[in-house]
Amino acid sequence: MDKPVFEPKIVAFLCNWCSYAGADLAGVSRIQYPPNIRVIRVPCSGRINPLYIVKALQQGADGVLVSGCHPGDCHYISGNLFARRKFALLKKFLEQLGVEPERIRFSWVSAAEGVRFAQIIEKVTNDLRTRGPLPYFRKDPAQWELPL
Amino acid sequence: MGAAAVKRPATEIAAIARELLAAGKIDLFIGYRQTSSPVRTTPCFLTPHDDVTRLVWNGFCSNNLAVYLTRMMGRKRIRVGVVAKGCDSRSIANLIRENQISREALVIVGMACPGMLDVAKVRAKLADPGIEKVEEIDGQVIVSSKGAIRSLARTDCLYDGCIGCRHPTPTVVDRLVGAAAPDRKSPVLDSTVRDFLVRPRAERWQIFESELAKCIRCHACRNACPNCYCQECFAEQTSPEWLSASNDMSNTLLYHIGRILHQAGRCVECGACARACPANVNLGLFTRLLADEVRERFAFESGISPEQPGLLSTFNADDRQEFMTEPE
Amino acid sequence: MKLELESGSGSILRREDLNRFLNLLQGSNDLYGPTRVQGRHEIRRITAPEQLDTRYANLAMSPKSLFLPQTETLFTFATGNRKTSPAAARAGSGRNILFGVRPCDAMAITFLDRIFSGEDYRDPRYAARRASLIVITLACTVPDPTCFCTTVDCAPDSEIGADVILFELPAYYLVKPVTRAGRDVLEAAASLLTGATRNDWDEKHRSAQNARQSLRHGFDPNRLTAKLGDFQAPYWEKLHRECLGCGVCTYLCPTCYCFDITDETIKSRGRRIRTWDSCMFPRFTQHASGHNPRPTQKERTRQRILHKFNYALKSHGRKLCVGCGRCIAFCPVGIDIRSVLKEIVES
Amino acid sequence: MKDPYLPIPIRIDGMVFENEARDIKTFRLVFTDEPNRIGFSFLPGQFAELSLMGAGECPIGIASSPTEPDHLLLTVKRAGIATTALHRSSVGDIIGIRGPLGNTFPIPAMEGKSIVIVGGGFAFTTLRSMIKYVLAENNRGRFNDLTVIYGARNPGELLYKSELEEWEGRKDLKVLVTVDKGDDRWTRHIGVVPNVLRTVAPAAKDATVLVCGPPIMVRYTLPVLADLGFKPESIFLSLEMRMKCGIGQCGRCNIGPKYVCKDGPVFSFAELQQLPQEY
Repeated sequence: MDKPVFEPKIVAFLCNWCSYAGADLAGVSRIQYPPNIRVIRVPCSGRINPLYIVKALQQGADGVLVSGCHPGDCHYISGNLFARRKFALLKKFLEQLGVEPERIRFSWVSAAEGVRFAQIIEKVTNDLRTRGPLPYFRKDPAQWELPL
Repeated sequence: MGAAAVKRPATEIAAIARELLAAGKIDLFIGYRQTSSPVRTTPCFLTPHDDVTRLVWNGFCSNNLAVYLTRMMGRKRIRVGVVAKGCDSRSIANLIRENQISREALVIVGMACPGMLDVAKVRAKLADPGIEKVEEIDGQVIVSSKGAIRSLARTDCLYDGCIGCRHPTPTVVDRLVGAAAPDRKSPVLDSTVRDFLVRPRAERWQIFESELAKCIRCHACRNACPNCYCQECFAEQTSPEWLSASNDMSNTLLYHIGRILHQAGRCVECGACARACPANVNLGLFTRLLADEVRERFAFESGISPEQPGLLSTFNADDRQEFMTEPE
Repeated sequence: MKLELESGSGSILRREDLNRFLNLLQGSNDLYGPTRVQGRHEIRRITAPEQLDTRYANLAMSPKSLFLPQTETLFTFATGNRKTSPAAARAGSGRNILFGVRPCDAMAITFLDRIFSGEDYRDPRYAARRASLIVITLACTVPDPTCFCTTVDCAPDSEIGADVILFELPAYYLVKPVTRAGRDVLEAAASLLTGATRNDWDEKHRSAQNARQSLRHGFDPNRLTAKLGDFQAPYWEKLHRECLGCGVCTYLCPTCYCFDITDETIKSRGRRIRTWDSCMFPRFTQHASGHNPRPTQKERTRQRILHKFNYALKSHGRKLCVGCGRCIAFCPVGIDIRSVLKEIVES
Repeated sequence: MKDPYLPIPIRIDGMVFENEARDIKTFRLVFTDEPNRIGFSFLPGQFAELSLMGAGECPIGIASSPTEPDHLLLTVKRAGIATTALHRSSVGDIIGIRGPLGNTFPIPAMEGKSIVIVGGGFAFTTLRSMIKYVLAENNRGRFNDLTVIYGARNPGELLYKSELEEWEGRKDLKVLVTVDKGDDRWTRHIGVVPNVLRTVAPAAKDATVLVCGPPIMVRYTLPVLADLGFKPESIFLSLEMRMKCGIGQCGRCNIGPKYVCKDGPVFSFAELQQLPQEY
C-alpha cells in the first residue's frame, strides 16, 4: 500500500481587496487547487501582525501564507508596502533561527488573478507536503502529563 | 593646561547635576551610584536637595538609564537630566521619535563611553573571585582581592556587545563628558552571528531551543529594555491571549520571537536584555540576528537621531522583495 | 556502625569517597545534585556521579522548582462539549534524594511546607513530592559577598530543613543525620562512614565560626520589625524608584511561593495550571474591573518587603527570607535588599 | 487527601438578568450529585470559586441562603474572562464549583440582637443570603429587628426586584430601597444610601450592622454609622480582592497579614482599622 501523502494545514491570510477576491475568482472559475488552506480574510496585508503568523504555527498550522495586493494596487495606497518590510524581516529572522523557508510564504495576488492564486496554493501545498508536519514549536497537550 | 583642568568624569557629572538642579532647569537627575559591591553600580535619583557627590562613573555603569525615562516622565510634567552612554542616547533618540518622552524636558549628559566591564570576565581571570577594589587607569583594570593586585587589559574585560560598539559617543546629547570618539565601522555581520549562521538549519533551531530552555519567563529582558514601554505587553494580554501562563517551550519560544520582532529597527544593541537575564540566556545573539539583518537589508541604524523616521513606519517603493512566492 | 540523632553525634566521610557515598545513597532512588552548567551550578538529575560538582558558594537557582514547579497541571479537561470532567493530576511516587543545597535553601523548604502542607489546606501534589524527598544539605564554608543568612535567623551551618547535613572540612566531610529519615537513608552508606570525634566537631565549629564572621549585618536586624510597622513611612516613596518590576527577585527567591491559577486550552483539550506569579507584576492584584489596590511599583515593592519581613512574622512567626542573596546577585539594576533594609532601619 | 483545587460539578438550572444594563445575571445552580450538595455546607457571607473549563475561575459571593437547600444562587457581573464565559453559558451546562470559601457574617454574635443591613448596587448578593437566612421560619426568632437599607444608581440597577417588593410587604423587617436618580415610575426613596441611613437612624444599641457596597458608599456610610453610635466592633464589611486559590496560598488578596479569601471576606471595621488601607 502506498504511504498516505501528508496533507499540511496551511493558514492563509488574504487581503480583502485583492487576494481574497482572487481566491473567489479561482472558485467561481472552477479552478482546482489543493484544499489545504484555511482562509482568514483581513482588510489589508498591512493589518497582519507578525505574531499572527507565529501564533498560527504554534497552534497547529504547518505553514502560513500571507497574500495581498501587488505593490501600487493597495486599496489603502501603501499598506502592502509597509507590510513588505515587516515580512522581509520576519521571514529572514525565522529562517535564520532554523524555520524552513517553505513554512512562511508571502505573495501578491490581484483580484483578477484566480489562476495565479491557484498556482501559488499548489506550490505552497506541494512544498509543505514534502517538508512534512512542523516538528517543533507546536503546542502539544501530550506534554501536559509529564511524570514528576 | 594644568592637571586640575582634567576633571574626573564623575566630578564633572556631579558638577553638571548640581548646576542643573540648582538652576531649577531639571526636577530630577538620573545617574549612577556605587552599591556595597565594588563591581556594581545602581541607578541614582537626585532631587534638588540630594547629595550629588554620590554620583559615580566607571566601567560598571552598564544599566541603560533610558528605561527610567518613560517610567518617570511619561505624561508627567517633570524635567529630567540623565546620564547616557552611546547606546543609552540612541534609546533616548528612539523614545523621543516614538513620542514617549519630550526632548524639551530632557537634559542629556552624554558620556564618551569606553565600553562597560563584564564582571564575569573579570572574575574568570582571577584566582579568587572576592573582589575588594577596582580601579581603571589608562586602559587597565586594576583589581585588588585579599591583598593580591592584578592588572588586566580593559579590552579583555568588555562585554561582548561593547567590543563591536559602533557608536560609543552619544548621538543625541546636551552636555558631553569626555572626548568624543568617532563612530566605528564594525563589520555589518557580527562574528558570533556569522558563526551561528554557518551552522545547518536544524542545528540552529536546536541551539535556539536549548538556549531558551534556560528561560524562566520572568520577563526581566523586557522590563530592562527601554524600548519595551507598552502599557500592556503582548505577553500578558488576555484578549487575545497570545501566551498562556505556562512556561512550556512553545510559549517561551513565542514570547522571545515576539519580543525580538518588536525590536525590529528599534534595538540599539545596548545589551540590557542579556545582562538582565538571571538564567544566562544568550539573548544578545538572537536580538543581533535581527539587528544585523536590519543593517544589511535596509542600511538602517536605529537611534541615530530623533528625527530619523522609524524603519517600519516608512517604506521605499523599491524595497527588495526577492522573498515573495511566485508560481512555478 | 550505628548512627544516632543526638547532638554531637556524626560520622566522618573521606572527601574522595563523596561520589561513592552518594552512589550508595542513590541506590534505586533518583538523585538530584549540583552540576556545572555553562559556568554556573544548578541542581539537575544526576545519573553518573562524575556530573556532580560541589565547588560553588551557592546554586544559581533555588531548588524550589523541585517542589513547586513553575508550571504544574492541576487537572485536565475536555472543552467543546457541555460536560466537563476534571481529572486530577497524578502525584509522583518513589524516593528522591536532593543533595548539595545550602542551609538557606533547606530552611526555605520548611517555609514552603507551611504554605502547601500546613494545617488549613494541604496540596496533595506538593505533599507527595515533599514526602518522597530526602534533603542532604552541604553547609557553607565560604559565603558569597551577597550572602546574609545570619541577618535573617539562618546560618551557614543551619540544620533546619535538612534530613542529613554535611560539613565540609579540609580533609573530610562531617556527616550528621538530622531526621529519622536522614538516619535511615545513611544506613546504605554505613560502610564509608567512621565515627566522628570531639576534635572533628571542634573543627566544624571553627569553620562555621569563620563563615559566620565573614557575614555582616550592616544594621541591627532586631530593629527592623518595629521600623516596618509604618505603612505610610516616607521611605516607601523612594525605595522602589530603581525597581523595574521584573520579578527576578521573586522567581529566584527560595521562599517566594505566590502563584497564579489559569486555564490553557488547545483545540478540545484543556488543563488548569498553577504557575509561578509575582507580587512585583502589575496584574498580580488587578481586579477584573480594572481597579488595582497596588497600582504602582511603590505599593508592590512595599508588599514584597512587608510580606517577607513583617506579615510573615505575624502569620508564621518567621521572616520569609533566608538570606541566600540571589535577589541581590541577579537584580538587573543592582538593588541590594540589605541596603534597602538598612535604609529602613536607619530612617 | 482532599484536593483543594479540584472543582465539583454543578449544573446551571436557570439564569435571569438582574439589571437593565444586562451585565448582571443570577444563576441558579444545582449539584449533580447528592453527596456534593450535602457536603457543600455554608453560611451567609461565604463565597465560592466558579469554574468555567477553559476560561478559568471567578470568586463569587453566595447569594442564596443555606435555608434554601435545593439550589445555590450566585449573582455575577460580567467583567473578566471567566464571568464572560459564565454569562455565555446555557441552562443545562455543567460548570465547576469550589467552596464554600472564606468566613461568614458573625451569626452567633448577632443572635438576640438587631441587625442593620446596608447595601449598595451589585454588592447586595451575600446580604441577600443573610436576609433570607434571618427571615427563614426557624431562624427569625433568633434575631431581633431587621432593617435593610439598599440603594442603587437607578431603579434598573437594583438586584432581586421582586423579592424587595415582597420584603416591603412583610411586617417582620423594615426595608428601605433608594436610588440616586429615579424615573417616572419610581415612588420610593431618592437619595444616596448614607443619607437614607441617617434619616432612618436605626438604634445602635445591641445592633450589628453589615455593610456591602461600592467603596464610595462605604466611605460615606462609616461616618454616619459612627454618628448613630455604632462601635467599630459592631460594623462588619465584606471586601473584594482579586483572588485565585481561595484558600490563602496564592498570596495576592492580602491586606497586611490578612488574606481576604481565608481570613475574610467579612471583617469588622475595628479589624480593618488595624490593617493598611490597601484594598
